[in-house]
Amino acid sequence: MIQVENLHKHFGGFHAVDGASLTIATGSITGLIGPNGAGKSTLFNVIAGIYKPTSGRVLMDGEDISGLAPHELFHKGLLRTFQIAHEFPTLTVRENLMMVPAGQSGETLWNTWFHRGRIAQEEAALLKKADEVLDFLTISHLKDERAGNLSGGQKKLLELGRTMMVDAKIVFLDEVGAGVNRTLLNTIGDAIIRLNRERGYTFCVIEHDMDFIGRLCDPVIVMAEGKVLAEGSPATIMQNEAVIEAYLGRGLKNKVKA
Amino acid sequence: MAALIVAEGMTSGWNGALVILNMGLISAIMALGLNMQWGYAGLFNSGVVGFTAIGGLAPVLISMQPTPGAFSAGGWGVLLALVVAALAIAAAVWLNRHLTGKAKGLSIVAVLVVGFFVYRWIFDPAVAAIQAINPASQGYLGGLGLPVMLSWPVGALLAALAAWGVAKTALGLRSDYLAIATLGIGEIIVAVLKNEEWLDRGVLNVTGIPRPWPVPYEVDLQANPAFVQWMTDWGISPVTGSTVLVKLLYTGIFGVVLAVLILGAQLALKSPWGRMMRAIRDNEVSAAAMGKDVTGRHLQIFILGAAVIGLGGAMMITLDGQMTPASYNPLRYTFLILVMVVVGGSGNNWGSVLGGVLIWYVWIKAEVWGPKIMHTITMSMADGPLRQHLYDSAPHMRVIIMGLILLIVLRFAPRGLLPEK
Amino acid sequence: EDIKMGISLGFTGPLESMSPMMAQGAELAFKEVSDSGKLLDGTTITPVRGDSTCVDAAAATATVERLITSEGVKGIVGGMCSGEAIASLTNVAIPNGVVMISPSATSPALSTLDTKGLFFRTAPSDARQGEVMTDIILEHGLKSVAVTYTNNDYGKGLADSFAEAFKAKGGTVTVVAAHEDGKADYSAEVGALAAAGGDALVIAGYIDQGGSGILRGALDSGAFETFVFPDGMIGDTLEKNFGPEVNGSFGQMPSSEGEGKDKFVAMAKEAGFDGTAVYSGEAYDAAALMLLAMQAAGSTDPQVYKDKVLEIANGPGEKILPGELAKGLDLLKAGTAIDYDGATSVNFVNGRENAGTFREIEITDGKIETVKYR
Amino acid sequence: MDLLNALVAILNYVVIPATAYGAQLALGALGVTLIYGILRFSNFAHGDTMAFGTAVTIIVTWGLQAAGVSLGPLPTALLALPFGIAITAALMLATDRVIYRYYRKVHAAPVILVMVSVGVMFLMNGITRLLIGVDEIRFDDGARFLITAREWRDWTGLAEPLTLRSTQAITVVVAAAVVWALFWFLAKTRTGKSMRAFSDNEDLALLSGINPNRVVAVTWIIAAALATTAGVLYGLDKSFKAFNYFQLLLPVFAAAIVGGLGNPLGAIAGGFIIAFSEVGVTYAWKKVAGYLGYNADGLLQLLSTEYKFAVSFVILIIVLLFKPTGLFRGKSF
Amino acid sequence: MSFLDASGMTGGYGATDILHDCTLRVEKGQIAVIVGPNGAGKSTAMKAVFGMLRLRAGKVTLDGEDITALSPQERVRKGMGFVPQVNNVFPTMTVEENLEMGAFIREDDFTGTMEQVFELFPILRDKRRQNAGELSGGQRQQVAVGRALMTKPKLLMLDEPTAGVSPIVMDELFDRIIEIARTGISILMVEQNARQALEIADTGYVLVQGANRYTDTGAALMADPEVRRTFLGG
Ligand SMILES: Nc1ncnc2c1ncn2[C@@H]1O[C@H](COP(=O)(O)OP(=O)(O)OP(=O)(O)O)[C@@H](O)[C@H]1O
Ligand SMILES: Nc1ncnc2c1ncn2[C@@H]1O[C@H](COP(=O)(O)OP(=O)(O)OP(=O)(O)O)[C@@H](O)[C@H]1O
Ligand SMILES: CC(C)C[C@H](N)C(=O)O
Ligand SMILES: [Mg+2]
Ligand SMILES: [Mg+2]
Repeated sequence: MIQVENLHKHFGGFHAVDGASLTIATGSITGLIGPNGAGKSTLFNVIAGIYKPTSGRVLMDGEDISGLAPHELFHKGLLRTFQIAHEFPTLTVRENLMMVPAGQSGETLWNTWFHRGRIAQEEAALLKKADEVLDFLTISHLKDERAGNLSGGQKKLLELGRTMMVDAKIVFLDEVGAGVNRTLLNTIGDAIIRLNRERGYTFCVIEHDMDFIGRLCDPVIVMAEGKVLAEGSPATIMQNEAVIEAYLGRGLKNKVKA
Repeated sequence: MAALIVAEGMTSGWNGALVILNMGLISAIMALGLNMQWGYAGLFNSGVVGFTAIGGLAPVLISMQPTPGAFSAGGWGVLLALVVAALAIAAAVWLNRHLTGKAKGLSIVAVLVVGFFVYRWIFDPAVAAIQAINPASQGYLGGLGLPVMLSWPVGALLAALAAWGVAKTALGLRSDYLAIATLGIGEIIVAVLKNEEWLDRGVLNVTGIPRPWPVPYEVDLQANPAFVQWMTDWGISPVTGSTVLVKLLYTGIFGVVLAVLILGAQLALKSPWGRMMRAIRDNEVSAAAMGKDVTGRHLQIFILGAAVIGLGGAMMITLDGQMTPASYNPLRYTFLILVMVVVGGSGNNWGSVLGGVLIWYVWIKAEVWGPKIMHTITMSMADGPLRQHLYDSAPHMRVIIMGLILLIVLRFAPRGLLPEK
Repeated sequence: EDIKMGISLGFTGPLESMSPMMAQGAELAFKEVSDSGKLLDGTTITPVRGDSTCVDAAAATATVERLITSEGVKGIVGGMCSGEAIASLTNVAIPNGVVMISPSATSPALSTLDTKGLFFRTAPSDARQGEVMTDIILEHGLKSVAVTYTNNDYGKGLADSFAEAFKAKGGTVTVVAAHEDGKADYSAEVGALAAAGGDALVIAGYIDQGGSGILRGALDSGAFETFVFPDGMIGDTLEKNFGPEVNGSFGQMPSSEGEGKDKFVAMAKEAGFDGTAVYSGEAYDAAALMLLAMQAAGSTDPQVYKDKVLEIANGPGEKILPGELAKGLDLLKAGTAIDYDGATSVNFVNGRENAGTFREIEITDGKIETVKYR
Repeated sequence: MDLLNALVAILNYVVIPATAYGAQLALGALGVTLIYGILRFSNFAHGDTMAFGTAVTIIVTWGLQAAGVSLGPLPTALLALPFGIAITAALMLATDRVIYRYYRKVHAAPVILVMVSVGVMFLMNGITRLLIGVDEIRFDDGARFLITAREWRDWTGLAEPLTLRSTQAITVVVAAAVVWALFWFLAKTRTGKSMRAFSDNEDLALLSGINPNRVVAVTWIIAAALATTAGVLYGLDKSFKAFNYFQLLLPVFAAAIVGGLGNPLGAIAGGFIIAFSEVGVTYAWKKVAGYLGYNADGLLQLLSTEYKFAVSFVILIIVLLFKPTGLFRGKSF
Repeated sequence: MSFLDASGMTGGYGATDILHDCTLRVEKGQIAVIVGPNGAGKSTAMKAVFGMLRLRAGKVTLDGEDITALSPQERVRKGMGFVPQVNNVFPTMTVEENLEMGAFIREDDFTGTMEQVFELFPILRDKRRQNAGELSGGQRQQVAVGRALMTKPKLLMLDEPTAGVSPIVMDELFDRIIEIARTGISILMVEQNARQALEIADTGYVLVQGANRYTDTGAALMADPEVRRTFLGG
């Protein structure tokens, strides 16, 4: 699905991503972990077209997509969520979903004036779909709420929901778990798994919660200092000395506090 | 709103009331245009004055009689020069795209400099030739002698073209940078209209712009016995009758145009297009991530808004019957329109209409109220230089009133008199 | 019957210091006639002032619109400055068929404009002033000059016609550059003028406006020592702010000498204002002409009396001077022709404007001194 | 070939005026940049603040002159300046109290604050005119020149005149002093640092025990001081006319943005860049070229003076296209 | 009487209340942890305790003194330190300056305290000259905590200090927090990594819809199956 070849992203002198190469297999839920500052989000931002790579290529199904604009990538079925939720605060939750699908004929001015009928039909269809998604995410009761008033976790759910409005090929999730209540996180986890199974989405997930990674992801890729440090099944990764050194650590030194 | 105008008519004569109403309608159209940019998309355009002015150029170019011999004298030269300029810029842009490193900078500069001198070399003599033709009353290319109504869409088009240029350079910028950039662009457009005599006689003003089709001239009406008879039957003096009738006709035309614009705007706003626009305004980054072509849409709405403003500009010049570039000042044509949008309720088309007429009414009446207010203020004071001074400076109450209105609305009805929903 | 007559002058704006004396001039004539009670068996006149701002054509149009449509004036003395005058004339006066006689709008444009016979002016065209200025300069033995003008049609018109005349008589004009009124800083403009060079600098501007700025800048940077001042620059502001600094500089303005002028000045003194002020006499004549024309036509309807203005102005018949309006009215009533001469020895050329005589002035020890009339 | 005269010509018509003008712009831009950096919005009212400050100073100056006070060769206005600053600062603080403060409380979007500042602009615009009218006012007294054209000619016998107005010299000196003081304040003093902290992260500043109201107040006071000083210097050097100060908005902002909004150093650099290009581009190089032995028949003027202000704007655009955050990296949120 | 006693807090941002009679207490030198679903009002409660939110009812006392009416700055002077959930550093100021700002209210010489902070978070010593904005998530959190410590607080409040922080850094942070507590500083923190947090907590509060649902020792809460299922993710 996605191939990253020797990718570099430099900020001034600083090498945030420093020659990373990795592959995300079609149909997989690939985990991306690594120390803070390893370059995970930056890598995401490069793949998703927010940043232009300093050098290196990104391939999607063999086609070079490096440096394409975000909306172009979207049309290729590449979606992403953000480490900090990016909802549309003044739109209702439902509108947040309905605005997602591309190529709505109601988005060209001409049609808004001369093809009201067609628009009406499409809208009806969208509405139905949106409500399905809301049910799926178990937040139907919020559908007419202004998205701005949701709390952190609910926004994360909404972000996920937006990816369900279109038939995405691959979805990048940046730290869905951060600041999300663990029980809710499990719900999200289930949602991801179902999307992967039922709709065949490919996922790439950044997360620091190893339980979550362990439950969802195979394989897991570990980044450190902008490079790929290790790759493998969760089990093997958790045994990997280098990874433990750089990332996992050995738990609390003083378990019981005197 | 209507009540206001009627009251005005009752108290200080229908002529006056209609004058206010007509200009109010035009203001409403301009406000509508700005609302598209600021209200729908959150683009802060502080160059309204420029788009108004360039729209106002259209009636001159379309409806004035061509100046005999002007074209053969220098018209072609001017056009050629402009083409050269365009080519030079295009070339520069191309180089900017396709070159890198030192070569880039140097070659671009080279192209521009050479282009500039060639341009001046062709341009200057041509202009001199044109302005030599009967400078007292012509000295410019003149127009095409077509019906003035045609110039309205053309005005919109001109403004749209200008907007396109602006957008290409400045739309990338952050909101308040854009504000400054457009502020400058507005000034520049006005400066051009003031100084390029070959185009519109600059500060010499173009007067006697013909009226649109159904609108007659007062004199002809007064000279027309049938009309005089008709009026006297009604017991109205022909002079009053004719002047009022003319203004009413304008009111009608403007009303129709406004109605059409509103309809279009509403349809657009109440549809996925409007939803998308709000989304973009809310959060550009994720709108882009959701596959919306943010820059493209900004370009679209900016041009559209500018076009509407330009249309308003053209209509205004038609109403005035004259083009006087010196009278375009930002306070009146940029910030006043801004006040109209904000007060009316940004994002809401009806808001712009309300704001347009209302604020224009206040702006006009402020001239009268100013002295009154001053009078009441200074009543208690002893006669003296201070009181006199305050009294003389009463006209400035106008701006103060505007400022107060804007601030009060922003504070207590931040979303305007008719909020977005 | 009582009729209203309009006075549309720039009471605010770049020439606000000039307009009061002009208005008083016009009102003097109106009063004189009213008091005589001889106009169309006892018609009295109420003058109505309006502010034409001198620069804002739109504002002027609005003002004249008011004078005509809501005040219903029968004729207007004004506009003051050419641009504004043309605008209000073509947009309001002509459509409504009201006569306008301007005391001071001097742009050549007004000589050729199609005005349906509704417009006249008691001031001469700048085309003429251009020639006069040329002669004066050449007589001072200056061969090359730089010209700057206030960027409106008065300035432009004057500058152009002067440049033309000056070249025709063999002088060289190093540059003709505009300056915008109301800027804070003219160093760039002065720099350009200095670069072009010349024996003297002609400033076709307004003394209460950019004209001062340019003059100040040129003096400070030592770019020029001699200056030439047309009508817009000659006022007490010049003496007050510059005085000795511009000793030896010279200029000219429309103004006439002789019995008529003296009479007017005396009357003005009576009425408590300075009759020698620029365009004040012209205003008196403008007002007088309209009233006399009414008498001749036996009607206050502009459409009717407009045709009489010319014959009143150019004779033949008995000469009428300021203060003799009553006499003039009587004669007209009796059907005898008159030739109104007024304060500015009125004599209209090409059907609408005063041939005009000019007063040549020179600055000596900080004062504006009359050299001679021409 | 006459290098000396050429040099003097350039000095007289380009370097000297541009330097003075640049200093004035720099001060204005500093004010804008400061407000942007710390209160995070582009203050459209700054031009009119300059106008107001100057108007007050002028009135005080008149008072002093009437009272017969004077600084000898120096313009009395300098003596009046502190009063002008004080009153302007007071007005700024009042404005903040009644108007801006609310929007800070509700964390309004920057562009809303810009809109608000437009409202304030209208107000001050009117108030200034009420205060002192619309006419042009010259209020420089004392010695007008350090070097006059005639003296210069007599000394040097050069064909080209050179004049140095005392106001120009004063402008540069005062500006330099003010800038130095400001930088010292921001970099060294605790208040200065707390202001930077506040501009970085308002809420956190709060949590560190920094009193936001104090920071804001200090900001407005400094801004008022800068605006008034800039305005007075500009007025001394040229002349006071309310409307011109509104028009100063463009070059001032151009300067601030070119340098990088929020970056004091940038503001100063920007000021001089704008000033020099404005004067340089519209200067007619004919004479200079002549001295250098090339006699042109044209004026050798790149751009006619009518388009002077366009220069600042064009530079603005160019810089933004290639360096979106300005020459010296400014704040970019 | 507890060192910090915030009892019966009721209030919100606008018309609607977020907090309903919510009570939080911390003993001297102990660690109290708040957990709960998203949108429960945890951050709001913290803000309330710190006086960044107008309370309609309830009172806050610190060390027996009523501070309900005090402004945040004043509370800082009373010895409270707060590390917010998001943007909790001065991005364009160096690490060192960030710490200085932390000590803003201190008139005395604070180099000693800064040394202690560097002892606590050695990475910061290396990065002292670097702008905080250029640090990654975890490093920032350390700067943030360090900043709060500079005021020599008697009570340290942390809102999700480990959000988005790698496991190793998280353990690191928790270790530090324990050490801090040992120096006699009371700690009140919100956590979503509830298990680890409750492990080191003396007291645990479970907040739901702005009200206390469960209150007990960390260990006890961990043991309660109901709590585990609904809030700790099984
Ligand atoms: N815009 C930027 N300018 C300068 N440096 C940056 C920028 N963005 C990121 N960096 C640096 O790049 C490095 C990688 O940042 P990134 O956000 O990718 O880390 P990460 O792997 O996502 O860490 P975390 O798990 O904390 O999110 C960090 O050291 C950060 O300081
Ligand atoms: N500034 C605000 N204005 C209005 N409502 C707000 C604001 N901040 C939060 N809320 C609302 O208050 C409620 C509690 O928010 P709070 O941030 O305290 O939840 P939380 O427990 O911290 O959730 P999380 O674990 O996601 O941080 C939520 O419903 C949220 O929508
Ligand atoms: C009053 C005069 C200076 C007016 C000038 N003659 C003009 O036509 O504009
Ligand atoms: Mg990240
Ligand atoms: Mg929270």
